[in-house]
Amino acid sequence: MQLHLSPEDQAFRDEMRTFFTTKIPQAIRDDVAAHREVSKESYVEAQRILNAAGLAVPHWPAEWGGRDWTPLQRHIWREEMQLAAVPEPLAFNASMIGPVIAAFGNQEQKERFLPATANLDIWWCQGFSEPDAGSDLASLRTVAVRDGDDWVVNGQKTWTTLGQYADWIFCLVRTDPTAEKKQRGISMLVFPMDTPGVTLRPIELLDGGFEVNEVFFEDVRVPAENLIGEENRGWDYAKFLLGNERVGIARVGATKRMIADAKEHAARLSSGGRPLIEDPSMRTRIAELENELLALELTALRVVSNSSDGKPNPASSVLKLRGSELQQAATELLVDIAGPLSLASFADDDATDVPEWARSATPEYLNYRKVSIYGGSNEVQRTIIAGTILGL
Amino acid sequence: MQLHLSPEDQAFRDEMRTFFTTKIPQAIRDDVAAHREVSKESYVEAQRILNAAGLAVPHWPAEWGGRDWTPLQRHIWREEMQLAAVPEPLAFNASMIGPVIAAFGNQEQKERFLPATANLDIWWCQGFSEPDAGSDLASLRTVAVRDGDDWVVNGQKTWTTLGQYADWIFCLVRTDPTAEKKQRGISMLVFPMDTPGVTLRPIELLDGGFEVNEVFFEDVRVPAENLIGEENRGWDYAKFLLGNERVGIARVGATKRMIADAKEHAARLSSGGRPLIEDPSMRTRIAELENELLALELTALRVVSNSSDGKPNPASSVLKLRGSELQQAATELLVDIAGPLSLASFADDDATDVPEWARSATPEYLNYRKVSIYGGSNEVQRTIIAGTILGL
Amino acid sequence: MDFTFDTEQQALREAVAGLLQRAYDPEKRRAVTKEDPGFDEKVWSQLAEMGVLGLPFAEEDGGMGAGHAEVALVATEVGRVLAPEPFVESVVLAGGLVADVGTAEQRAQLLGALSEGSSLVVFAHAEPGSRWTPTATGVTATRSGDGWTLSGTKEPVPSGARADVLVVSAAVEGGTGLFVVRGDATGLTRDGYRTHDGTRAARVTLDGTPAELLGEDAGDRTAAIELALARATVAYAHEAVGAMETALTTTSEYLKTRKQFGVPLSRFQALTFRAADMYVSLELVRSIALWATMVVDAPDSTPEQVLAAADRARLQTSKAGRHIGKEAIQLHGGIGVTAEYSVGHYTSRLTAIDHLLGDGAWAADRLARTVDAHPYVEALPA
Amino acid sequence: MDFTFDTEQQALREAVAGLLQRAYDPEKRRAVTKEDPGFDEKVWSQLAEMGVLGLPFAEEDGGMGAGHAEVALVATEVGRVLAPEPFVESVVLAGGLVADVGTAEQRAQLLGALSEGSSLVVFAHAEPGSRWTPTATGVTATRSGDGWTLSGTKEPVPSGARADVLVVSAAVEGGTGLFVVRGDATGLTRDGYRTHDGTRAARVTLDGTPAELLGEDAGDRTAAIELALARATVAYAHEAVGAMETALTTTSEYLKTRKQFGVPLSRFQALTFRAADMYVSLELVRSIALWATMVVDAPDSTPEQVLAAADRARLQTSKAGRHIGKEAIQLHGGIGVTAEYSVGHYTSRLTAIDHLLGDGAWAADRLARTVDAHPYVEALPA
Repeated sequence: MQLHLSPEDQAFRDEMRTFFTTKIPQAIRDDVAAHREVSKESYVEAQRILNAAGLAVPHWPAEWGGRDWTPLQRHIWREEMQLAAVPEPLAFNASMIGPVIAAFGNQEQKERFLPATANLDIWWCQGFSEPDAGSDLASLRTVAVRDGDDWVVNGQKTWTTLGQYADWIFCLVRTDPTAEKKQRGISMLVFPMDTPGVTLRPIELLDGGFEVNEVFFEDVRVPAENLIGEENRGWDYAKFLLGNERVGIARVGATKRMIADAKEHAARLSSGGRPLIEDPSMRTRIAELENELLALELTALRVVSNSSDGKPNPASSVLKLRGSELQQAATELLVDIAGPLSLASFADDDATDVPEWARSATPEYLNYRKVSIYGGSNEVQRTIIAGTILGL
Repeated sequence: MQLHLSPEDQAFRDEMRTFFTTKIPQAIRDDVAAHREVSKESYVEAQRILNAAGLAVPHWPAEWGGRDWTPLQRHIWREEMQLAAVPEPLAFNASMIGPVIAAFGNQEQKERFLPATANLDIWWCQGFSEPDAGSDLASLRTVAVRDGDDWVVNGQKTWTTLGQYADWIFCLVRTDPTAEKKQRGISMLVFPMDTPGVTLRPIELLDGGFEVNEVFFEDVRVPAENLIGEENRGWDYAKFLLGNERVGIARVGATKRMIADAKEHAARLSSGGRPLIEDPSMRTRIAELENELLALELTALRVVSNSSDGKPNPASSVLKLRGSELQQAATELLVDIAGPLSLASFADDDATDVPEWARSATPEYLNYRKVSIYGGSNEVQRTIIAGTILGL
Repeated sequence: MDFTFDTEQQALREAVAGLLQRAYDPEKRRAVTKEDPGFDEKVWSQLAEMGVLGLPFAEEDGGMGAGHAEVALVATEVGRVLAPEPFVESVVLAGGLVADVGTAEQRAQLLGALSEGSSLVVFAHAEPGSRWTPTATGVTATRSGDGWTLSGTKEPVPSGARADVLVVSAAVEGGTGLFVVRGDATGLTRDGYRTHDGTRAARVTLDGTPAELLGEDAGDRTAAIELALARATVAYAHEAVGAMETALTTTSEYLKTRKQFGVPLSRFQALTFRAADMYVSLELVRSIALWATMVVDAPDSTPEQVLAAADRARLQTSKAGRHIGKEAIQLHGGIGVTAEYSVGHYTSRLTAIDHLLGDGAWAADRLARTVDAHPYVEALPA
Repeated sequence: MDFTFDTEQQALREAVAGLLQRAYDPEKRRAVTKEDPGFDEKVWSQLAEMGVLGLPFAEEDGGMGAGHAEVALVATEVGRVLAPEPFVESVVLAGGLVADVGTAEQRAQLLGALSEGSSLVVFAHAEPGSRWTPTATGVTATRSGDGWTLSGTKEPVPSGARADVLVVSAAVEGGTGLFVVRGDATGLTRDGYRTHDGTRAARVTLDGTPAELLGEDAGDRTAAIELALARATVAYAHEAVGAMETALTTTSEYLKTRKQFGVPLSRFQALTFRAADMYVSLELVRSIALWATMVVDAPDSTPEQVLAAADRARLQTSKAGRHIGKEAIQLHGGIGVTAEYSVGHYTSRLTAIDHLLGDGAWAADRLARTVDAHPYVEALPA
């Protein structure tokens, strides 16, 4: 038991903090901090700076750009990145398809894809969910039929995040419809988004933004060499990948930043003749939220210190579940601080006296309802906890 | 839509209030208000005073002592009784077996039991739950086998409230073990608690009190005339009875009284140099609880005004569910107001400077965990709402 | 005490429900709210024809002389389909102020035109530096000859760009006064924008803008403003109840029809129990909204009682709206956060209602001030 | 930062767990808590033999010179079986005060005897008119010749009737002093009783009772009392975590084995999801309890940091304890509220812990005072 970071970890933290706050352009970090839409170019620019410094994919195998960090160091890296409002390396690249290819791809695929994936030269998107499947991934209906050297893909995917920016997609497809267990007949294919037969329809979200898409496949021909790993083992790769998805999803640093912002705003707003931050109920609410967040952060630290074997710790379900709840609580706090100002949501800068944070508060709050749904909904996390941990 | 009571209902309310606060001995009402154990004698005395004035069983058929009141009047009657800390007419008599006998008993049974039941000359207890059945009543295993003019009963009941005071028990027993649906083979028998073969074991509860019991039957001979209604239709009677059980279980009046007491105590206690009632968090908590209680009371009033046909309204599940939650919230409030004083729980009057209410706060809080369990647990109520009302 | 509506009221409800349900399904609402003014002028006219826009006003002022029970019925139907017409904002809030404070002439003119649907009147009150207060400080009124001029900024003003007439609160000697400003007044600048719930709001800038005093004298109108805000709060509670009801039925329907793992979602008890809890929240807030309307309508209610009833309705609406709004989305899953599906818009509108006139925490703080003034809250007046 | 215990600590944990689990199952605990003094003197002696009662004291005072990490381990095992021995009350709280404030002689004498198990020392501090304050007003101290006399009432005093020595807080000139009162002192009356969690407390009445000043001088000891209460609060957090863990495993076990409607309760998703939420609460409070212990043990922690860490642990313990305590009973159903079954006693003890030294709302109010002093809470010191 030891409260303090070791001198090495302390130095590591300082190094990360300095890098993130000095090497990533302020304008990009301001966009993230203000919850503005971050452009594709900004994402790419930030990730390339990180990658050049070896900070984009530290959890990958060393030969593909990974670093031999402890779980605690990875945790510090991620938290400091969030605290500094640095756009995180694109999850589809860094946490999903990259590790899958590194673990299950052949040498040719590794060489072809991994450097470009780490550097965001390829922007990947995910083709997992389908309109009638949702959390029940194994029921997917998109099929790939072998025809000569190609797979011919037909079907539909949905919730494809930032698919509009994507160069390539990694896709779960049914390759053996006769498999006894429906999980067994699934394979993982990758292909460019501009392959003939691929069309994309953006879905408007409640905040007026477009970040998810439907993707349709009509006789899309994919060369056989684009199969990742073995045929009909896609389910295993998906599980591997989704395990990674849960890591780092506590997003404590991002929530800390929101709460710190909330306090600043509340100090500047007047309510009943005094700064809102002096309102006792508001103070108590913030104190309780901060305590919950501290408990979550400490739990994340405990989980990383106990997960040396690299396998997803089932306790990481706690992080996803509680992390999403606290992100949502922070967005709700911001809406309540904005109060009547929150109604000025879509005013242009020159048409309003309401500050930007107050205008974006409710759209952000509505948008953040998603964080308890995607990446394994909170219901899925409770199922994992009840089943895997409590044996129920 | 009309906020005010009609002049008749206003007069009715005044009449009830005056009666309850002047005709029931203060000592008995003090015991109820202080959450002391109410003696059997006090229960009997209070109910006989009510019965003499026609206020014990107003919801029964007129010929057996009922009154032709509107649902709103019955509501007022019950709420005023609770507000005045009058022990309510024993539920096993007034709300359970009485209405069943009135509806399904034969004339002889009515004459034999109803007047004595209304006047608490017979103290009834309930023999429904069994150790392995719980909410799944239909799985009961106590059997009654016909032998000449008698039924011979063997088995075990549990959670028999105040069975230690009881003269008679009404009991669900399996009379047809071969029935296709397990609900079909159940009958309702009544018999004296001193019948040979009946033994009772009190169960100590968390608050140190004894209010529930296990009841064992070993070759208990019950005359055939003690079958209520028809053989093998006991399930219907039980459902009828449990529907009644839910009525009036919002217990708004009792909760109001607890909150009013809590405020008085908080005004007398000092915290950080000022009365605890002046603490902003405490005030907000009380305000929110009062609002929830008001919403519940108004919902109860809406339910009574829409339930003229006498059938249990499925919305009464809301009253049971929320009523139990708010009773529990009020007991929790009292514990938190008592604070460190709540540790003096079982001190005798002469061994402590801690006031009685503070000593009883936590035992009461622990005991009140039961109110979301008995009388159809909150899980059962949610099942009813989801199924009957929402069609899920 | 009586929670039921009479046959005339029921008929009104059916007429309004018929009109609004024909006018709006999620698709049509999305189309209407995409374009300015964010609502359907034709629907507004039809509501006027039906007498709905004059409901609470005296007949001599051109209104229907109905009570807030009728207002509540309409607001519920508005909420049920998320009709974007500014019924509460215009009729209840702005109209209510004119009815309470205006001279006979002003009432006849402004309320008559409002009732006919020919003039949209809104209340410009919020200021960027303030938070749910019945007073004005950012806009000041100055006497100018026989009349007045106003200067300062109001924001956000619901439907502020589309409004034909603005009732504007402004700092005057000794308090807050109320003024009438025409949409074409000089020195009036209005920057309109879309709000997250699909309706519209605006920044209203006044710069020496000529204005007419509302009412006879230039005294402090804070009390009148408080009362009008309270009545609007109660009407919003009903609009919210209508919205919550649809959010719940939509969710129940989804649970019944949507399949996962080969069975309908309604087979997952953890989900159906949460729907049951939504129902509990809905019934509780419905009760308190109806009660608050009865308090508003009761002839012997004091302003304090009306204000307290509004705070009680507001607190419960805030809690229930958040609970139901969040759960409706969560139980739907991903589709719940899309703009293409209906349910998230209900959450959006519930969030807007919660923040327009004061949220639940704000109401709780107010109610907390009086907890030791009574042993318990009486639902029925003595 | 390191959350793991070293092998020596693990060995201590196993030894204590072994002893306490042999000593207590629900049946045995019920028997022991039925009779005074409410705990098992033999178990107390065994804990002494194991060195547990001297853990946090310096070796020259007769202790083991261990840290609060070791105290936390023991408290967790105490909580796990609800051992009724007053470990936190005596060793951590009363002993901690003697260690901090006492003279070398007092430390050697009182802590030596406490460590050996030959003298039970408790802190008599609460007063019927006060509420979680570090000061004393109801008992006053008066100089009397070379010594002091105390008068007034302390209540409730945990294990106050059984204690051999009382450390008593009393009002002195300029603040609150600490005094040592022997169990056989004249003018000392102790009325003991059973508390709801099966332990014992007492009213301690002092009437010109001779007392010895704790420490060298008669200055204000409020700061020392606050710090001792904070460390006891952190130890209680661990005791609570142990209790919550058993409450959860007992509940999970019950869900797996208890059948209703022909299937185990664990087939009802609404129940298993609630068990999952209990697990979440447990893991969160466990983290914060461990962290608070690290703050207590860190050599460079300031008193303010220790107090804040204790408040954070207290707030989370209160929330989690209520959540898990209530749900454990509810998920059991009727059997949960009986004294014959174990789980309700866990809820009872959790409720006691929550109210002994300050509950969650009290801690939240204290934490609320400093929310604007930092942008965010740092888990790791800079």
